[in-house]
Amino acid sequence: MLPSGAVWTAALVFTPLLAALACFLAPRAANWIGLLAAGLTTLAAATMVPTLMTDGPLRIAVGGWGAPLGIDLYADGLSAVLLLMTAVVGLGVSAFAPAYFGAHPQQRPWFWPLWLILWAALNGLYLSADLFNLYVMLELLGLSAAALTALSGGGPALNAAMRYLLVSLLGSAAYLLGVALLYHAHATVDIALLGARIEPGMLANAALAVMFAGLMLKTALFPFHFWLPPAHAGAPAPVSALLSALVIKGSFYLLLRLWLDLFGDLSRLLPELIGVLGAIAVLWGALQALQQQRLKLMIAYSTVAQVGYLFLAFPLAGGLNGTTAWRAVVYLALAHGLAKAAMFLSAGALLRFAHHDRIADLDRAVHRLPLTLTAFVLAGVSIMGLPPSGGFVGKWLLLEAAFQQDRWGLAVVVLLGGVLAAAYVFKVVGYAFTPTAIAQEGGSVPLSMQWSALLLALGAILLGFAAPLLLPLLEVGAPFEPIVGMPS
Amino acid sequence: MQYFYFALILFLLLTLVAGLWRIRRGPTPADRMLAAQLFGTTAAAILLVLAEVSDAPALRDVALVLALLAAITVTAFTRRARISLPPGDDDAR
Amino acid sequence: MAWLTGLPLAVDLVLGATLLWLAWRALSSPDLFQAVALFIAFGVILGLVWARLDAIDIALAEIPLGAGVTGALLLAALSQLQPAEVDARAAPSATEANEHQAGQPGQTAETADADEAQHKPAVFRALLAAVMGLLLFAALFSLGLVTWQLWEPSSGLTQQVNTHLPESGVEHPVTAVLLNFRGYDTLLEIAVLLLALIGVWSLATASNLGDTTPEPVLAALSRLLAPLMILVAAYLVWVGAHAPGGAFQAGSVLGAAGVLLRLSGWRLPAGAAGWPLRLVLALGVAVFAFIGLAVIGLGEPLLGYPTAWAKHAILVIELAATLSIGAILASLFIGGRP
Amino acid sequence: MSSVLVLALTGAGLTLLGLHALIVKAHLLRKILALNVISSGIFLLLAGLAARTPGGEPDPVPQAMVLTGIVVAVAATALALALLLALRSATGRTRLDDDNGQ
Repeated sequence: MLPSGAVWTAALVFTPLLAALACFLAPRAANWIGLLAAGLTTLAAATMVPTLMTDGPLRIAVGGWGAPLGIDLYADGLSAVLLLMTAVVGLGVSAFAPAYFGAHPQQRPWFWPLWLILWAALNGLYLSADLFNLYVMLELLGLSAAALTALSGGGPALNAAMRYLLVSLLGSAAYLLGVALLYHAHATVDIALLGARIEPGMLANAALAVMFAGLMLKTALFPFHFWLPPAHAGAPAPVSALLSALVIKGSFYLLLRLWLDLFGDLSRLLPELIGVLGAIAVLWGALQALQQQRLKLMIAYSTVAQVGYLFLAFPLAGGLNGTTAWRAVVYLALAHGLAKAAMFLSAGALLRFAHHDRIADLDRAVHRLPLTLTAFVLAGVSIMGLPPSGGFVGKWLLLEAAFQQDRWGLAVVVLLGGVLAAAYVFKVVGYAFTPTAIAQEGGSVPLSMQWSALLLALGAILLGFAAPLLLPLLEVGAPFEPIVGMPS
Repeated sequence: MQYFYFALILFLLLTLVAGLWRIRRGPTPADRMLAAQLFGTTAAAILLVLAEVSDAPALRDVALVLALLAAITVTAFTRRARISLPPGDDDAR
Repeated sequence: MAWLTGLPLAVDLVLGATLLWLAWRALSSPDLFQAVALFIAFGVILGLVWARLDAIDIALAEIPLGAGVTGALLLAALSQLQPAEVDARAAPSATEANEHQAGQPGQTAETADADEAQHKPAVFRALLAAVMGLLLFAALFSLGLVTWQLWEPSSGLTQQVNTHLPESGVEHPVTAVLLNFRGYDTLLEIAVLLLALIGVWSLATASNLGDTTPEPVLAALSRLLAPLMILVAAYLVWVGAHAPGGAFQAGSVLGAAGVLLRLSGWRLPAGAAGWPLRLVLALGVAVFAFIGLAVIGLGEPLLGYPTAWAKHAILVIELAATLSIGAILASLFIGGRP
Repeated sequence: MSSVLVLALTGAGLTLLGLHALIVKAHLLRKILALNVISSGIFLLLAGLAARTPGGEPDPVPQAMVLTGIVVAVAATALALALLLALRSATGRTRLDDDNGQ
């Protein structure tokens, strides 16, 4: 008999994949195919929620073989919330894209298949329980992301895409090395089986080291962030939104999953080290963002800072109420996804309007482009972590965990990061109110571009109110509880 | 018998390495071409002997594919050699 | 005659040492053309190593893919870079000087290029190199130690594969893993190939390769070889059901045939270069996904072919995949959109 | 078959050789070669260890994984080379620019 969730699970991966093929075969209809696929994929993600809430976590044996021989798919609350966030951001970006690429018609036929494959890879990543299958997903994700980065052409974008591709390939190679070691030690690549079989020792440490190094490189944790700002700033606006909001979350999710299910008990030192890197990233990224003259680069450096927050949970997780820290950073990841996508889309709208993204020359953009500026400010509220946004809920939970364990240093970093974020967001808002000496001509910006940014920003705010709904969903399958039977 | 085959493989392998040395040293493009050709042939021979040693007849398929493919690489090499040989390559006669 | 027993070890030692030497030369030889040539030789030796490891399926793919297609791709790229493109040859050129104006302070060893380090103090560079060397040696040591520790008899999943082999629809274990037990990976892997092609086309780097007129010898050679290669590809698909071979090996040979035809100046007829070509390119993923999803309607799990049909399902998938892989590899070589 | 361990260890050596070149060498073609050497080394480790089965018949699962990996590596190489050529025709450079886009 079919497991009840089998159909939507298949739909989450195959709808975007087959739509990508359709876009490749019929480039002229790409807009319509893409929008339809975005709608259907979002529908599949939404259908999953009630199924998971009633039936609990889902495990599907592809081909009916079952691990360790076959590949298993697995979905719990953690996969579900990330799939949902991907769907919402994906829908928003897909709604933004037709108008945006109306002005860049030569890029449009390539954007759609690449983006739909990227979506399929992300969904596949969140649904897979098989380390080698995850490697294939990582490669699918990395190659499509690099190709999308290069889409706008021109020296800086190509340079950034090239560096991104090399970094991404090195990251997945390191990950694969870890998979090879684990397979030969334990004769399986299924995460759950490995979790039961893995033992502390030299081999597990080696696998942990290479896999974490590779994935931290891909997630752009300080000091591996060097490739991120040029790539995220140089890409076309909808692509920047995808890269910052979604792609980074893919490798972070995998990192988190490996830590929770495989490596969590191996090292006491590593979480502290990761926490320190995260704290540096929060402060360094925000300070860099504050100094940028270009809007898109500022938003990209803000991503470096926001990635840092995600790693602050590692040192907290082992202590009192440690699982709160995991909930906190997952919430932050969701909020950052929506808010950062909204910010990059607003930047795209501003760029279309003013033909430049110099922050100092925004010239009364507030009066001339009110919807877009509202979107930017609302997204900024969530990035700063002010109530009632999703970012606020995440930071609140993180502070709660930090206070309970008397980790005042981490609490200060969280708060300071918020203050710095406020500084760079208000810098933009300030210039947007200020007239420049020479009045600037503005072009027209299609409403679909402005509204998709605004709706995503509203989503980031509403995420604050959705906590009573989302936090129980996150608990499905108890992803943060220690696995029973694991040696400690 | 097994060891005879291994001795043969070792001998062919050493020939191969000597050929590689010739590819690297030159001195003329013709030397390189010939060495490259010979390289593919020797590798195919090693595969055929290995097919005997490990009792894996499928290795002969590999030798077949290698023999066919050698044409490609040599073609690509010649093509490149005609477009432009890198200057300062140590073939200054 | 005790020394005779050392012969297999000697063979493996020579193979390993040759691989390391070739890789080292390919990565350090000042002449890029030579580097690429050595890299192609590296691929052939790697093929021998796979044969030595009884990994015949991999050898069958490595030689046409690793040595053939990758080699041809590298050579084609090299011929489009200017002839004077020689790495680290003479003193830094003018463009090089421009590149180095804007080094980022505070960058870590991960980003530091040798060239980039040129404007840093010599002591700092030496220190950086020493630290990196030390780290690499430590990594090599631990990786070697871990490999050593792992080296004790273990059958992995061999028994499981053999137990379920009769249900898989094929008799050859590697094909069964690729097309059935782990078919999901394989489907996505063909998608990776297609994705790379879409990416290459989106960059629109029109290749000027093959636009020159072919030499008569070359034309004759390819007329002779191409049909032979297509025949070998067909044989490899067929043989894959019960012996080493299958869609990837066949597709690689097919792709290599396409590269050869292209090198000899052959072009796709104008009528076939548009959507018919795209259809062939997309066929592999489309057929695989269609069959994999259609079985859900029969009450089977995703990609779970009923045992009675598995043989036919796999054959259809393999044929479509072979065509697509061959077409994609050949198109990757051509580079620019047709 | 224990002499095959030599080949698995060669895989480890290749991986680190490639990593060294990837970091040190500036020319992008060389970096692409280095990445290929890295993946070849990892494949060698993965499939080399598969040859330690007691029965003599190697484990087919890692072999299938390596086949998948080789195809992915070719795809990645093709994309990287196309990017290199595009970068070259846009900027005339064959190295990465370290100016972070500012």
